[in-house]
Amino acid sequence: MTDTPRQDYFFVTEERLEPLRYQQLVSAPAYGAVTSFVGTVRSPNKGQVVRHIDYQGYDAMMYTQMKVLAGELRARFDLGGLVVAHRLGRLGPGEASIAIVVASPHRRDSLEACHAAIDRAKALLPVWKYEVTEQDEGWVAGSSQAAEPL
Amino acid sequence: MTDTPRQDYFFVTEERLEPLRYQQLVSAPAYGAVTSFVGTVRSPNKGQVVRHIDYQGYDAMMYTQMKVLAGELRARFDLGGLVVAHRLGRLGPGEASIAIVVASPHRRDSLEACHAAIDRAKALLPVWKYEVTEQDEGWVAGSSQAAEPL
Amino acid sequence: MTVELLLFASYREQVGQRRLELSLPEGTRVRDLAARLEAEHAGLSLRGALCALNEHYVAPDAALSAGDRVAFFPPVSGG
Amino acid sequence: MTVELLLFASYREQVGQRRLELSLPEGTRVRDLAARLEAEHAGLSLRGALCALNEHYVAPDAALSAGDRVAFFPPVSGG
Repeated sequence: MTDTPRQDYFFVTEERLEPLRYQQLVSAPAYGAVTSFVGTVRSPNKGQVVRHIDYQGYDAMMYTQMKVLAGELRARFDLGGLVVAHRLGRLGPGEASIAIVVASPHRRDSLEACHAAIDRAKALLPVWKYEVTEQDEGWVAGSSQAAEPL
Repeated sequence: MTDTPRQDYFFVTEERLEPLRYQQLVSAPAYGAVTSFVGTVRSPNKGQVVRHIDYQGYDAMMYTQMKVLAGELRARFDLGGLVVAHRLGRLGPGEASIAIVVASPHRRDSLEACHAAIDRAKALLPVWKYEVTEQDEGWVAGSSQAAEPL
Repeated sequence: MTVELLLFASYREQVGQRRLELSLPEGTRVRDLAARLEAEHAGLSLRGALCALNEHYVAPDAALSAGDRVAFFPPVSGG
Repeated sequence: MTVELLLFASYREQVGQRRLELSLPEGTRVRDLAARLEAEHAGLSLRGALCALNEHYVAPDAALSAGDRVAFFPPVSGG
Protein backbone atom coordinates (compact mmCIF):
# COMPACT_ATOMS: atom_id res chain seq x y z
CA MET A 1 0.00 0.00 0.00
CA THR A 2 2.98 2.34 -0.34
CA ASP A 3 3.06 2.35 -4.13
CA THR A 4 1.23 4.99 -6.12
CA PRO A 5 -0.35 3.19 -9.05
CA ARG A 6 -1.63 5.46 -11.79
CA GLN A 7 -2.99 2.38 -13.43
CA ASP A 8 -6.04 1.61 -15.57
CA TYR A 9 -8.13 -1.51 -14.99
CA PHE A 10 -10.72 -2.55 -17.57
CA PHE A 11 -13.20 -5.37 -17.17
CA VAL A 12 -15.79 -6.78 -19.57
CA THR A 13 -17.48 -9.75 -17.99
CA GLU A 14 -20.64 -11.84 -17.78
CA GLU A 15 -20.02 -12.31 -14.04
CA ARG A 16 -21.26 -10.08 -11.23
CA LEU A 17 -19.39 -6.80 -10.89
CA GLU A 18 -17.34 -6.34 -7.70
CA PRO A 19 -17.32 -2.67 -6.63
CA LEU A 20 -15.48 -3.33 -3.37
CA ARG A 21 -12.68 -5.19 -5.16
CA TYR A 22 -12.35 -2.32 -7.65
CA GLN A 23 -12.14 0.19 -4.80
CA GLN A 24 -9.38 -1.89 -3.22
CA LEU A 25 -7.49 -2.03 -6.55
CA VAL A 26 -7.11 1.76 -6.67
CA SER A 27 -6.74 2.46 -2.94
CA ALA A 28 -3.33 3.83 -2.03
CA PRO A 29 -2.20 6.36 0.59
CA ALA A 30 -1.19 8.91 -2.04
CA TYR A 31 -4.78 9.12 -3.32
CA GLY A 32 -7.03 10.47 -0.60
CA ALA A 33 -10.21 10.51 -2.67
CA VAL A 34 -11.98 7.56 -4.29
CA THR A 35 -15.27 8.07 -6.13
CA SER A 36 -17.31 5.12 -7.38
CA PHE A 37 -20.33 4.99 -9.63
CA VAL A 38 -22.44 1.86 -9.97
CA GLY A 39 -25.27 1.71 -12.50
CA THR A 40 -27.91 -0.97 -11.99
CA VAL A 41 -30.93 -2.26 -13.92
CA ARG A 42 -33.75 0.07 -12.85
CA SER A 43 -37.26 -1.22 -12.31
CA PRO A 44 -39.83 0.16 -12.71
CA ASN A 45 -38.45 2.00 -15.76
CA LYS A 46 -40.75 4.54 -17.44
CA GLY A 47 -43.61 3.06 -15.43
CA GLN A 48 -43.03 -0.53 -16.54
CA VAL A 49 -41.85 -3.40 -14.38
CA VAL A 50 -38.62 -4.75 -15.90
CA ARG A 51 -38.11 -8.53 -16.07
CA HIS A 52 -34.56 -8.37 -17.33
CA ILE A 53 -32.21 -6.66 -19.74
CA ASP A 54 -29.94 -8.50 -22.15
CA TYR A 55 -26.69 -6.60 -22.66
CA GLN A 56 -24.93 -7.29 -25.94
CA GLY A 57 -21.44 -5.87 -26.42
CA TYR A 58 -18.63 -5.69 -28.95
CA ASP A 59 -16.11 -6.73 -26.35
CA ALA A 60 -12.81 -6.13 -28.18
CA MET A 61 -13.97 -2.61 -29.04
CA MET A 62 -15.23 -2.06 -25.50
CA TYR A 63 -11.65 -2.48 -24.27
CA THR A 64 -10.34 -0.16 -27.00
CA GLN A 65 -12.91 2.50 -26.08
CA MET A 66 -12.21 2.10 -22.35
CA LYS A 67 -8.60 2.98 -23.22
CA VAL A 68 -9.79 6.02 -25.19
CA LEU A 69 -11.92 7.06 -22.23
CA ALA A 70 -9.05 6.63 -19.76
CA GLY A 71 -6.77 8.73 -21.99
CA GLU A 72 -9.34 11.53 -22.09
CA LEU A 73 -9.72 11.48 -18.31
CA ARG A 74 -5.99 11.47 -17.57
CA ALA A 75 -5.53 14.44 -19.90
CA ARG A 76 -8.11 16.46 -17.92
CA PHE A 77 -7.69 15.28 -14.32
CA ASP A 78 -4.96 14.39 -11.83
CA LEU A 79 -5.77 10.72 -11.20
CA GLY A 80 -4.42 7.66 -9.47
CA GLY A 81 -5.96 4.31 -10.36
CA LEU A 82 -9.02 4.04 -12.60
CA VAL A 83 -11.42 1.12 -13.03
CA VAL A 84 -14.02 0.79 -15.77
CA ALA A 85 -16.07 -2.41 -15.62
CA HIS A 86 -19.08 -3.39 -17.74
CA ARG A 87 -21.16 -6.51 -17.42
CA LEU A 88 -22.77 -8.26 -20.40
CA GLY A 89 -25.46 -10.92 -20.67
CA ARG A 90 -28.80 -11.14 -18.88
CA LEU A 91 -29.26 -8.92 -15.81
CA GLY A 92 -32.24 -8.72 -13.49
CA PRO A 93 -33.60 -5.64 -11.69
CA GLY A 94 -31.10 -4.15 -9.25
CA GLU A 95 -28.09 -5.94 -10.74
CA ALA A 96 -25.06 -3.79 -11.55
CA SER A 97 -24.29 -3.30 -15.25
CA ILE A 98 -21.47 -0.77 -14.96
CA ALA A 99 -18.99 0.26 -12.29
CA ILE A 100 -16.48 3.09 -12.45
CA VAL A 101 -13.95 3.84 -9.71
CA VAL A 102 -11.61 6.82 -9.79
CA ALA A 103 -8.85 7.59 -7.30
CA SER A 104 -7.19 10.98 -7.04
CA PRO A 105 -5.17 13.02 -4.57
CA HIS A 106 -8.02 15.57 -4.73
CA ARG A 107 -11.73 15.07 -4.13
CA ARG A 108 -12.79 17.43 -6.90
CA ASP A 109 -10.75 15.60 -9.55
CA SER A 110 -12.00 12.25 -8.33
CA LEU A 111 -15.67 13.34 -8.35
CA GLU A 112 -15.57 15.23 -11.64
CA ALA A 113 -13.57 12.51 -13.39
CA CYS A 114 -16.06 9.88 -12.24
CA HIS A 115 -18.94 11.96 -13.59
CA ALA A 116 -17.13 12.50 -16.90
CA ALA A 117 -16.27 8.80 -17.05
CA ILE A 118 -19.85 7.56 -16.83
CA ASP A 119 -21.04 10.16 -19.33
CA ARG A 120 -18.29 9.17 -21.79
CA ALA A 121 -18.80 5.45 -21.16
CA LYS A 122 -22.43 5.84 -22.19
CA ALA A 123 -21.34 7.62 -25.38
CA LEU A 124 -18.36 5.45 -26.30
CA LEU A 125 -18.87 1.85 -25.19
CA PRO A 126 -20.35 -0.37 -27.93
CA VAL A 127 -23.11 -1.98 -25.88
CA TRP A 128 -26.80 -2.47 -26.67
CA LYS A 129 -29.63 -3.18 -24.28
CA TYR A 130 -32.61 -5.36 -25.07
CA GLU A 131 -35.16 -4.65 -22.35
CA VAL A 132 -37.96 -7.07 -21.46
CA THR A 133 -40.75 -5.61 -19.32
CA GLU A 134 -44.08 -7.10 -18.22
CA GLN A 135 -45.75 -5.19 -21.09
CA ASP A 136 -43.34 -5.41 -24.02
CA GLU A 137 -39.75 -5.73 -25.13
CA GLY A 138 -37.25 -4.20 -27.51
CA TRP A 139 -33.90 -2.58 -28.11
CA VAL A 140 -33.35 0.51 -25.99
CA ALA A 141 -32.70 3.76 -27.90
CA GLY A 142 -29.05 4.81 -27.69
CA SER A 143 -26.52 7.57 -28.19
CA SER A 144 -24.85 8.60 -31.49
CA GLN A 145 -22.47 11.03 -29.82
CA ALA A 146 -19.35 9.00 -30.57
CA ALA A 147 -19.12 9.60 -34.33
CA GLU A 148 -20.90 10.79 -37.46
CA PRO A 149 -23.55 8.15 -38.20
CA LEU A 150 -24.42 6.73 -41.61
CA MET B 1 -35.01 -5.58 -2.78
CA THR B 2 -38.45 -4.52 -4.04
CA ASP B 3 -38.90 -1.64 -1.60
CA THR B 4 -37.85 1.89 -2.48
CA PRO B 5 -36.23 3.32 0.64
CA ARG B 6 -35.70 7.07 0.57
CA GLN B 7 -33.91 6.67 3.84
CA ASP B 8 -30.99 8.42 5.52
CA TYR B 9 -28.27 6.47 7.33
CA PHE B 10 -25.78 8.29 9.53
CA PHE B 11 -22.76 6.72 11.17
CA VAL B 12 -20.17 8.18 13.55
CA THR B 13 -17.79 5.46 14.63
CA GLU B 14 -14.28 4.62 15.78
CA GLU B 15 -14.44 1.37 13.79
CA ARG B 16 -13.40 0.88 10.16
CA LEU B 17 -15.86 2.29 7.63
CA GLU B 18 -17.65 -0.25 5.42
CA PRO B 19 -18.30 1.21 1.94
CA LEU B 20 -19.66 -2.04 0.51
CA ARG B 21 -22.18 -2.37 3.34
CA TYR B 22 -23.32 1.22 2.81
CA GLN B 23 -23.76 0.59 -0.92
CA GLN B 24 -25.89 -2.44 -0.11
CA LEU B 25 -28.02 -0.40 2.32
CA VAL B 26 -29.16 1.96 -0.44
CA SER B 27 -29.29 -0.50 -3.33
CA ALA B 28 -32.82 -1.00 -4.65
CA PRO B 29 -34.17 -1.65 -8.15
CA ALA B 30 -35.91 1.74 -8.30
CA TYR B 31 -32.57 3.54 -7.97
CA GLY B 32 -30.40 2.77 -10.97
CA ALA B 33 -27.49 5.00 -9.95
CA VAL B 34 -25.33 4.74 -6.82
CA THR B 35 -22.38 7.10 -6.33
CA SER B 36 -19.93 6.62 -3.47
CA PHE B 37 -17.17 8.84 -2.21
CA VAL B 38 -14.52 7.58 0.19
CA GLY B 39 -11.96 9.96 1.69
CA THR B 40 -8.80 8.45 3.13
CA VAL B 41 -5.78 9.71 5.07
CA ARG B 42 -3.40 10.91 2.36
CA SER B 43 0.33 10.40 2.65
CA PRO B 44 2.52 12.08 1.63
CA ASN B 45 0.53 15.25 2.31
CA LYS B 46 2.10 18.56 1.25
CA GLY B 47 5.37 16.70 0.82
CA GLN B 48 5.43 15.18 4.31
CA VAL B 49 5.05 11.54 5.20
CA VAL B 50 2.04 11.19 7.50
CA ARG B 51 2.29 8.86 10.52
CA HIS B 52 -1.33 9.21 11.56
CA ILE B 53 -4.19 11.63 12.03
CA ASP B 54 -6.27 11.86 15.20
CA TYR B 55 -9.87 12.78 14.39
CA GLN B 56 -11.74 14.50 17.20
CA GLY B 57 -15.48 15.05 16.75
CA TYR B 58 -18.48 16.53 18.53
CA ASP B 59 -20.49 13.42 17.87
CA ALA B 60 -23.98 14.53 18.91
CA MET B 61 -23.64 17.59 16.67
CA MET B 62 -22.20 15.50 13.86
CA TYR B 63 -25.49 13.60 13.71
CA THR B 64 -27.47 16.85 13.84
CA GLN B 65 -25.42 18.30 10.99
CA MET B 66 -25.67 15.10 8.95
CA LYS B 67 -29.46 15.59 9.18
CA VAL B 68 -29.10 19.20 8.04
CA LEU B 69 -26.94 18.03 5.13
CA ALA B 70 -29.43 15.33 4.13
CA GLY B 71 -32.27 17.86 4.20
CA GLU B 72 -30.34 20.18 1.90
CA LEU B 73 -29.60 17.37 -0.54
CA ARG B 74 -33.18 16.06 -0.66
CA ALA B 75 -34.44 19.59 -1.37
CA ARG B 76 -32.13 19.84 -4.42
CA PHE B 77 -31.97 16.29 -5.80
CA ASP B 78 -34.23 13.30 -6.47
CA LEU B 79 -32.66 10.72 -4.18
CA GLY B 80 -33.20 7.24 -2.85
CA GLY B 81 -31.12 6.14 0.12
CA LEU B 82 -28.30 8.27 1.47
CA VAL B 83 -25.40 7.26 3.75
CA VAL B 84 -23.05 9.66 5.53
CA ALA B 85 -20.40 7.95 7.67
CA HIS B 86 -17.47 9.55 9.49
CA ARG B 87 -14.78 7.78 11.46
CA LEU B 88 -13.14 9.27 14.55
CA GLY B 89 -10.01 8.35 16.50
CA ARG B 90 -6.54 7.52 15.19
CA LEU B 91 -6.25 6.67 11.48
CA GLY B 92 -3.17 5.62 9.54
CA PRO B 93 -2.29 6.45 5.92
CA GLY B 94 -4.81 5.02 3.46
CA GLU B 95 -7.52 4.44 6.07
CA ALA B 96 -10.99 5.79 5.25
CA SER B 97 -12.16 8.74 7.34
CA ILE B 98 -15.40 9.53 5.49
CA ALA B 99 -17.78 7.67 3.22
CA ILE B 100 -20.80 9.04 1.41
CA VAL B 101 -23.17 6.93 -0.68
CA VAL B 102 -26.04 8.39 -2.68
CA ALA B 103 -28.66 6.41 -4.62
CA SER B 104 -30.94 8.00 -7.20
CA PRO B 105 -33.08 6.99 -10.14
CA HIS B 106 -30.82 9.27 -12.24
CA ARG B 107 -27.06 9.22 -12.59
CA ARG B 108 -26.74 13.01 -12.70
CA ASP B 109 -28.62 13.47 -9.41
CA SER B 110 -26.60 10.72 -7.78
CA LEU B 111 -23.25 12.15 -8.92
CA GLU B 112 -24.02 15.79 -8.22
CA ALA B 113 -25.60 15.03 -4.86
CA CYS B 114 -22.53 13.01 -3.83
CA HIS B 115 -20.27 15.91 -4.80
CA ALA B 116 -22.45 18.39 -2.91
CA ALA B 117 -22.57 16.03 0.07
CA ILE B 118 -18.81 15.80 0.54
CA ASP B 119 -18.39 19.56 0.08
CA ARG B 120 -21.10 20.26 2.67
CA ALA B 121 -19.81 17.57 5.03
CA LYS B 122 -16.44 19.32 5.07
CA ALA B 123 -18.14 22.63 5.88
CA LEU B 124 -20.72 21.39 8.40
CA LEU B 125 -19.40 18.41 10.35
CA PRO B 126 -17.77 19.41 13.66
CA VAL B 127 -14.56 17.39 13.30
CA TRP B 128 -10.94 18.41 13.84
CA LYS B 129 -7.81 16.72 12.57
CA TYR B 130 -4.55 16.56 14.46
CA GLU B 131 -1.95 15.44 11.91
CA VAL B 132 1.34 13.83 12.91
CA THR B 133 3.99 13.67 10.17
CA GLU B 134 7.61 12.59 10.26
CA GLN B 135 8.59 16.29 10.52
CA ASP B 136 6.01 17.88 12.80
CA GLU B 137 2.48 17.79 14.11
CA GLY B 138 -0.48 20.04 14.71
CA TRP B 139 -4.13 20.84 14.19
CA VAL B 140 -5.08 21.05 10.52
CA ALA B 141 -6.53 24.39 9.36
CA GLY B 142 -10.27 24.16 8.77
CA SER B 143 -13.35 25.77 7.25
CA SER B 144 -15.49 28.57 8.76
CA GLN B 145 -18.13 28.34 6.06
CA ALA B 146 -20.85 27.04 8.37
CA ALA B 147 -21.53 30.20 10.36
CA GLU B 148 -20.31 33.67 11.33
CA PRO B 149 -17.25 33.10 13.55
CA LEU B 150 -16.46 34.99 16.74
CA MET C 1 -9.30 -6.94 -50.98
CA THR C 2 -11.02 -8.80 -48.18
CA VAL C 3 -12.53 -7.18 -45.08
CA GLU C 4 -14.32 -8.59 -42.10
CA LEU C 5 -17.72 -7.12 -41.21
CA LEU C 6 -19.32 -7.38 -37.76
CA LEU C 7 -22.98 -6.60 -37.05
CA PHE C 8 -24.63 -5.96 -33.72
CA ALA C 9 -28.04 -5.68 -32.08
CA SER C 10 -30.95 -5.05 -34.51
CA TYR C 11 -28.67 -5.22 -37.59
CA ARG C 12 -27.44 -8.63 -36.53
CA GLU C 13 -31.05 -9.77 -36.21
CA GLN C 14 -32.08 -8.36 -39.58
CA VAL C 15 -29.15 -9.78 -41.52
CA GLY C 16 -29.17 -13.02 -39.56
CA GLN C 17 -25.38 -13.04 -39.25
CA ARG C 18 -22.91 -11.65 -36.77
CA ARG C 19 -19.84 -11.80 -38.99
CA LEU C 20 -19.26 -11.70 -42.76
CA GLU C 21 -16.17 -11.77 -44.97
CA LEU C 22 -16.46 -9.59 -48.03
CA SER C 23 -14.36 -9.04 -51.14
CA LEU C 24 -14.35 -5.38 -52.05
CA PRO C 25 -12.70 -3.26 -54.76
CA GLU C 26 -9.74 -1.13 -53.69
CA GLY C 27 -10.82 2.35 -52.60
CA THR C 28 -14.09 1.21 -51.04
CA ARG C 29 -15.28 3.50 -48.25
CA VAL C 30 -17.34 2.58 -45.21
CA ARG C 31 -20.47 4.12 -46.74
CA ASP C 32 -20.02 2.03 -49.94
CA LEU C 33 -19.88 -1.12 -47.86
CA ALA C 34 -23.06 -0.08 -46.06
CA ALA C 35 -24.81 0.55 -49.36
CA ARG C 36 -23.78 -2.88 -50.64
CA LEU C 37 -25.09 -4.57 -47.49
CA GLU C 38 -28.41 -2.74 -47.82
CA ALA C 39 -28.64 -3.79 -51.50
CA GLU C 40 -28.10 -7.43 -50.56
CA HIS C 41 -30.65 -7.42 -47.72
CA ALA C 42 -34.08 -6.16 -48.71
CA GLY C 43 -35.61 -4.00 -45.98
CA LEU C 44 -32.32 -3.36 -44.19
CA SER C 45 -31.61 0.30 -43.50
CA LEU C 46 -28.30 1.30 -41.97
CA ARG C 47 -29.31 4.95 -41.81
CA GLY C 48 -28.22 6.23 -38.38
CA ALA C 49 -25.77 3.38 -37.83
CA LEU C 50 -22.44 4.03 -36.13
CA CYS C 51 -19.34 2.70 -37.89
CA ALA C 52 -16.16 1.30 -36.41
CA LEU C 53 -12.91 0.44 -38.16
CA ASN C 54 -10.52 -1.82 -36.27
CA GLU C 55 -12.35 -1.03 -33.02
CA HIS C 56 -12.25 2.74 -33.41
CA TYR C 57 -15.15 4.97 -34.39
CA VAL C 58 -14.91 6.38 -37.90
CA ALA C 59 -17.01 8.63 -40.12
CA PRO C 60 -18.80 7.02 -43.10
CA ASP C 61 -16.26 8.37 -45.59
CA ALA C 62 -13.36 6.44 -44.04
CA ALA C 63 -11.46 4.38 -46.63
CA LEU C 64 -10.99 0.63 -46.16
CA SER C 65 -7.82 -1.44 -46.50
CA ALA C 66 -7.28 -5.16 -46.90
CA GLY C 67 -7.72 -7.02 -43.63
CA ASP C 68 -9.74 -4.27 -41.96
CA ARG C 69 -12.39 -5.17 -39.44
CA VAL C 70 -15.50 -3.04 -39.95
CA ALA C 71 -18.50 -2.92 -37.63
CA PHE C 72 -21.97 -1.45 -38.08
CA PHE C 73 -24.18 -0.99 -35.07
CA PRO C 74 -27.09 1.10 -33.77
CA PRO C 75 -26.57 4.02 -31.36
CA VAL C 76 -25.05 2.63 -28.18
CA SER C 77 -26.94 2.20 -24.90
CA GLY C 78 -24.40 0.85 -22.42
CA GLY C 79 -24.00 1.80 -18.80
CA MET D 1 -29.34 30.63 34.59
CA THR D 2 -27.05 27.66 34.02
CA VAL D 3 -25.63 26.64 30.66
CA GLU D 4 -23.31 23.84 29.62
CA LEU D 5 -20.21 24.75 27.60
CA LEU D 6 -18.29 22.30 25.43
CA LEU D 7 -14.81 22.97 24.04
CA PHE D 8 -13.00 21.17 21.24
CA ALA D 9 -9.58 20.77 19.65
CA SER D 10 -7.10 23.57 20.48
CA TYR D 11 -9.58 25.35 22.81
CA ARG D 12 -10.01 22.18 24.82
CA GLU D 13 -6.22 21.95 25.15
CA GLN D 14 -5.78 25.58 26.15
CA VAL D 15 -8.56 25.59 28.75
CA GLY D 16 -7.71 22.09 29.93
CA GLN D 17 -11.39 21.08 30.11
CA ARG D 18 -13.84 19.61 27.68
CA ARG D 19 -16.99 20.59 29.53
CA LEU D 20 -17.93 23.40 31.94
CA GLU D 21 -21.14 24.41 33.71
CA LEU D 22 -21.56 28.15 34.02
CA SER D 23 -24.00 30.41 35.81
CA LEU D 24 -24.83 33.38 33.62
CA PRO D 25 -27.11 36.42 33.93
CA GLU D 26 -30.34 36.37 31.89
CA GLY D 27 -29.86 37.92 28.47
CA THR D 28 -26.30 36.67 28.01
CA ARG D 29 -25.34 36.20 24.37
CA VAL D 30 -22.86 33.73 22.89
CA ARG D 31 -20.24 36.46 22.43
CA ASP D 32 -20.56 37.50 26.11
CA LEU D 33 -19.90 33.95 27.18
CA ALA D 34 -16.82 33.85 24.91
CA ALA D 35 -15.54 37.11 26.41
CA ARG D 36 -16.00 35.72 29.93
CA LEU D 37 -14.08 32.56 29.05
CA GLU D 38 -11.23 34.60 27.56
CA ALA D 39 -11.15 36.77 30.70
CA GLU D 40 -10.87 33.69 32.92
CA HIS D 41 -8.13 32.04 30.82
CA ALA D 42 -5.13 34.27 30.19
CA GLY D 43 -3.81 33.85 26.66
CA LEU D 44 -6.97 32.24 25.31
CA SER D 45 -8.32 33.86 22.16
CA LEU D 46 -11.61 32.65 20.73
CA ARG D 47 -11.34 35.01 17.77
CA GLY D 48 -12.36 32.99 14.68
CA ALA D 49 -14.12 30.29 16.72
CA LEU D 50 -17.35 28.76 15.44
CA CYS D 51 -20.26 28.66 17.88
CA ALA D 52 -22.96 26.04 18.27
CA LEU D 53 -26.11 26.20 20.36
CA ASN D 54 -27.82 22.89 21.07
CA GLU D 55 -25.90 21.28 18.21
CA HIS D 56 -26.78 23.89 15.61
CA TYR D 57 -24.48 26.59 14.29
CA VAL D 58 -25.32 30.09 15.52
CA ALA D 59 -23.91 33.58 15.06
CA PRO D 60 -22.13 35.18 18.04
CA ASP D 61 -25.11 37.40 18.85
CA ALA D 62 -27.42 34.45 19.58
CA ALA D 63 -29.10 34.76 23.00
CA LEU D 64 -28.76 31.99 25.58
CA SER D 65 -31.49 30.33 27.68
CA ALA D 66 -31.31 28.23 30.79
CA GLY D 67 -30.21 24.66 30.05
CA ASP D 68 -28.62 25.50 26.69
CA ARG D 69 -25.62 23.57 25.49
CA VAL D 70 -23.07 25.89 23.92
CA ALA D 71 -19.95 24.80 22.03
CA PHE D 72 -16.88 26.76 20.90
CA PHE D 73 -14.56 25.19 18.39
CA PRO D 74 -12.02 26.06 15.69
CA PRO D 75 -12.87 25.97 11.99
CA VAL D 76 -13.80 22.38 11.12
CA SER D 77 -11.58 20.01 9.15
CA GLY D 78 -13.57 16.79 8.81
CA GLY D 79 -13.80 14.57 5.77
